[in-house]
Amino acid sequence: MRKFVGALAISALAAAAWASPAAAAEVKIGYSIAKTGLFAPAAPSQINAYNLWAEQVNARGGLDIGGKERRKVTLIQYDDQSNPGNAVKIYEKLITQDKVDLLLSPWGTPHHFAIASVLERHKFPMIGSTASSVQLRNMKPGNIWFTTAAVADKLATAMVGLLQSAGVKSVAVLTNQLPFGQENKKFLMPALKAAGIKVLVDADYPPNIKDMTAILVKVKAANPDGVIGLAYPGDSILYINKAREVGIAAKFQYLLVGPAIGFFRGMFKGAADGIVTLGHWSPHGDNARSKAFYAAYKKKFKQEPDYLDSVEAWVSVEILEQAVAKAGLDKDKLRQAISTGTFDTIIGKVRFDGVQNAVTPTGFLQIQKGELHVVWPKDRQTAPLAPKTGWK
Amino acid sequence: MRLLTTREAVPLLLVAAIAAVLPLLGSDYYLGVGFILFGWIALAQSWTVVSGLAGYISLGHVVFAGIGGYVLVLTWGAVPVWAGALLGALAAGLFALLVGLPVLRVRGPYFVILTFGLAEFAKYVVINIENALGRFGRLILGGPPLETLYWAMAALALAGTLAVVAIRRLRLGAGLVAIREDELAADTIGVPTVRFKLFAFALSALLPGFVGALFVLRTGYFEPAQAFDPVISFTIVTMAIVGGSADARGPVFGALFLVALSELLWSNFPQVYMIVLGALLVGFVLFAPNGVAGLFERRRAAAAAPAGG
Amino acid sequence: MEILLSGQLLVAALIIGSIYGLVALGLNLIYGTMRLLNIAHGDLVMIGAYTGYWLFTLAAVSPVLAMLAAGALAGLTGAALYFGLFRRQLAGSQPIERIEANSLLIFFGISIVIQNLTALAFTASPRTYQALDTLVRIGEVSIAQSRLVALAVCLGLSAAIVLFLRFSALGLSIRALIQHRTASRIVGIDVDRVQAFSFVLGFALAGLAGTLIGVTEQISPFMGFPFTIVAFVVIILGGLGNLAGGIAAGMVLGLIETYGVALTSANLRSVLIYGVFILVLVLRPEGLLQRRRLT
Amino acid sequence: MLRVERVGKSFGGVRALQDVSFTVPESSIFGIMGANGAGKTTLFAIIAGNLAPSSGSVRLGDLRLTGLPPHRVAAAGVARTFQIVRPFRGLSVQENVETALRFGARDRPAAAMADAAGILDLTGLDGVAGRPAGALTLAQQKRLEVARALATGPRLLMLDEVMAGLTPAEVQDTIAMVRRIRADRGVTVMIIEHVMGALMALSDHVVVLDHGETIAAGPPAQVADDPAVRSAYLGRRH
Repeated sequence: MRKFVGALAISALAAAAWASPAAAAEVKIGYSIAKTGLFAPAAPSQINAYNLWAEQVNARGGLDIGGKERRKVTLIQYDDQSNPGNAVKIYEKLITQDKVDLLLSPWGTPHHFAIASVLERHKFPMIGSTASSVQLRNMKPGNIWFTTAAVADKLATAMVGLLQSAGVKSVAVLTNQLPFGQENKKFLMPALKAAGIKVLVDADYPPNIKDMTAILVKVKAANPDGVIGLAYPGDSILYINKAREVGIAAKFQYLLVGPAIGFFRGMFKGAADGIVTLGHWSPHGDNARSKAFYAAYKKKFKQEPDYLDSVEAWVSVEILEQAVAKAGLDKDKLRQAISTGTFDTIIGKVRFDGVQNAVTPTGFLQIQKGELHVVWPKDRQTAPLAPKTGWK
Repeated sequence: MRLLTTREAVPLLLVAAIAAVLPLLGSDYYLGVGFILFGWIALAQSWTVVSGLAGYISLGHVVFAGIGGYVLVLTWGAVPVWAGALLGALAAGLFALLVGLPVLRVRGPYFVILTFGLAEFAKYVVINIENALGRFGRLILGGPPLETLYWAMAALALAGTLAVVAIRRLRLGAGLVAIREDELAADTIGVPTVRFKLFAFALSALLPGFVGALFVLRTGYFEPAQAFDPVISFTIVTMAIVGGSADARGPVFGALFLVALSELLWSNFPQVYMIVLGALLVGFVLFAPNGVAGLFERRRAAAAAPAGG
Repeated sequence: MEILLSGQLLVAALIIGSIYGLVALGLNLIYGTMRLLNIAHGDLVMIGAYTGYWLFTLAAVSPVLAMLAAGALAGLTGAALYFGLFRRQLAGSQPIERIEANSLLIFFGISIVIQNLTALAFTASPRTYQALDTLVRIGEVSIAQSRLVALAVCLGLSAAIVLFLRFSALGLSIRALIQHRTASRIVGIDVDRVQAFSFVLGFALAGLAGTLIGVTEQISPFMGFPFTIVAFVVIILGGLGNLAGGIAAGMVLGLIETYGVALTSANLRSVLIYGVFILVLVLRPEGLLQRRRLT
Repeated sequence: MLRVERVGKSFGGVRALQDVSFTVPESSIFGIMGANGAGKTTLFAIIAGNLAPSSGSVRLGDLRLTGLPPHRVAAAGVARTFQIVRPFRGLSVQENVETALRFGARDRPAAAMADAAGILDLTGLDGVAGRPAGALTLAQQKRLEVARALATGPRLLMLDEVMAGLTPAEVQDTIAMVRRIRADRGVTVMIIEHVMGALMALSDHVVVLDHGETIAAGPPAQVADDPAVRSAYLGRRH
């Protein structure tokens, strides 16, 4: 028994040692992320963005603290094993044990929701990134903000606009059972009905689906103008493989999450051309911050950023940096600065209304000749929408 | 008989002492660690009732925690929080009673994989129910504060430990151990095996139902794939095997050991933590099937036995 | 419903079924001869998938060749585990129930170790690669070359193994061991050799099947477990230790899954598979425990 | 006290017992003879409730045992030992006995419930009380079977080949032990034994089974002279 108490004591000591101020001058910034478990595959896009940012800030001489001084930043990262319960524990640890100066967001909607109460309890402001749900509007504003422009209800409206502009009269809707897919469907179906777009096939499938042939055979038989796949990365890949095999010929084919990740286009070469996906950022616009981010990311990681997750994460640190430059590290001033400020980011100006991004419109990207272009909304287009023509 | 033997007093005092000391450290972090620790102790003690004493090794104990959590979110807003948690515990116990009769007829390794399959089955059923209801992850805002949850969980850990201590003294405990050793022989000397097994199974589901509800209150979020995560079942088994599952000491030792290990390792070396966990399971099954508690016993026995005796 | 008449669907069902059959065959072989419940079986599938991925990505080796390497690698892992851990267990005087229950826990630990070692080495990021992706048309059915290869290899290999067990001397020893464990020792079968062979062959089959699976599916350190479960369902359906029955059961499960999903919803796939799993275990425990009851 | 009435049992198509009837008198030692596969152990299993008969019934006094689960039969005061020993291996000898003391026959005086020492003494296991049951010799494990059965406080004790595999000296000890069990505790004993001499010496009554049927019944001396027994049983065996 003494051994165990000893082990516990050692672990406490180790935690304390970790937390001890190694370099008092550095700004400690903590976050938790899914390095293992269900969401682990998604996390690198976000971690890369954070690391790139820290490196750039330090190269600039450090983080500008309220215009008074520049201090180097150091990132403290923990693995939450894809478990929101662990994220709660980690943010408590970051705040109370590690005594970090700033927090970055974890990956995923559940994790954002889970830590909201910790932020509230300690009055610690944090800018969210990779989270999206209509439920986020139920959150108490003040210590958490969401950069996303892809909340399901707005997304549904935008999707109908895109479909109508493309002349799509009938669709097949294929939905992954995971929360984001389901929530999208919930708002999309009535919007489609209201717009008079016929739903010829409506099929749900589980996250661990192995073979889509049965669903796609039905889609092929129904021959809709468009296929709306409310999919995640794994099933997006499966969709391309199987749709190509079955020979789905719809001129509009959409996959919710996946095609915006760098490796996706690489692995399919021409076959993925014409696929539409969720996203409101592309390096092809004339935003200088954007181009710089894209180039630096590609140089450091030898791959493209994820047009969704890397971008959201990057936007969150851009906002944080600007808010700290204005307000310093004091939590109350920082909260005030974030709530009221307008920030320059790679997705343009961002301002918050309550917990939400009040500016950025919902957008869509399309793979064209292996590159991702913004095709919606029209005023932000980097290329017009083109019909999908075959699988090459 | 003494009021409490050493092997009964040690786990009880240990749980009580830790519960009393952690809040003195004055940090949410320690309360959070304590909350998790007590959660594991309560789960592992419950597991011990059916798997340690009766020898029906359950690899699906997360199902009870999942049900408890699910009932809590279903009743959220409709009944007071603690009533919801209590209902969660009762629902888990009821579920165990319902499935127990057919499931407990299956023995040995088949029971092990069956419980695993049952938990996964329940998970997918809940996922489909949630989908049909149009719910995709439920947000629970405004639950009790961490201190309250901490004390509630500490009480569950103590209750679980006390339950195992008490059951071992009762006729029920003797009967369950007899079932573990030889079910046919147990039946023949008069142990009502079916009734005892069922009772133990239901009993071992109650606390996990409560723990599951508290887990959900702590994260403020319910999502079936998380609430029914099989890794939880696996961790319970590893804790009980590492600590020893013959009496109430094992789960406390096992949970303490693994929580300490995880605080040391997982946040920085998560894969290493899991590798150590897997290796520990293999090592203990092969070389120390009675766990750490068993190792103590063995050393004491060796010291007491005269040479050559 | 005319969709049920689709040739595309039938071929998909056969491909899945044949893969399930081959994966389950390895598990069944190890259970049948040694009563070891290898819950890490799916992780060998994962190792095979990674082998195929790396050989293709780094050296442009075709999956058809890579699967042999994967089989060898998985087989070596099997040999290491057999001689390192299990041989002693099996030789001891423990009752068979003990060995069964312990083996389950030991393999569970091994599974966790393998998964996380892989995650440590290759990160948890899923990987995919496009090999043998030319589309082949057979009548109205269009199918990727890789899946056609998978079908042919799985069926061919399964058949070969059944023939091997029926007609070769070693195969006959394996069958004898499956049917009468204690008796085969007495009639002079080198039990240790047969066990080692079965263990290695079981692992090798999983690795080999893994390469075939990796061509068409996402590869990740945690991809294996669902295959373990499916393999359990298959061997329980087909009869524990009944190798030919297992191959047939793999096909049946492939059909149930594909047509079940086509008729209802893909959402119900897991409910369907676990439902079958539970029902078979609960309704026929006497069938499963038959061998033990006879003693 | 025990009445077996026209009991039959078949497994699949194979008849293990057919139309077996007899009555065991109170406080007797009742022997059951028969070759391997004659159905003796099956008969015990049916009386103890481990197996359900295909036909017929078993009564203990006024109580119909047939259809009761084993623990209810034990509660009624019937205990059995297993031919292939089934001790609680992980428990000590003492714990084996104590466990049985807490279960078994329902109507027992409170004093009997604390009689572990007496039982261990009677069965000659007092020297190994602390040892794990799995570590005993076969002879000791056979005695433990008897001790555990006795600890359930039975009115009827069924002993299944407790002397098989023992040395002649051990057999003599066991015979003495069985006699003492009846004398000290007033327990009725049914005994299956291959050791012919021992069975004949012990029993007040004997039933001989052959292929599941009763071929002879009566006092040992009379049965031993029965020509059917000689040809069917002894003739075949020797």
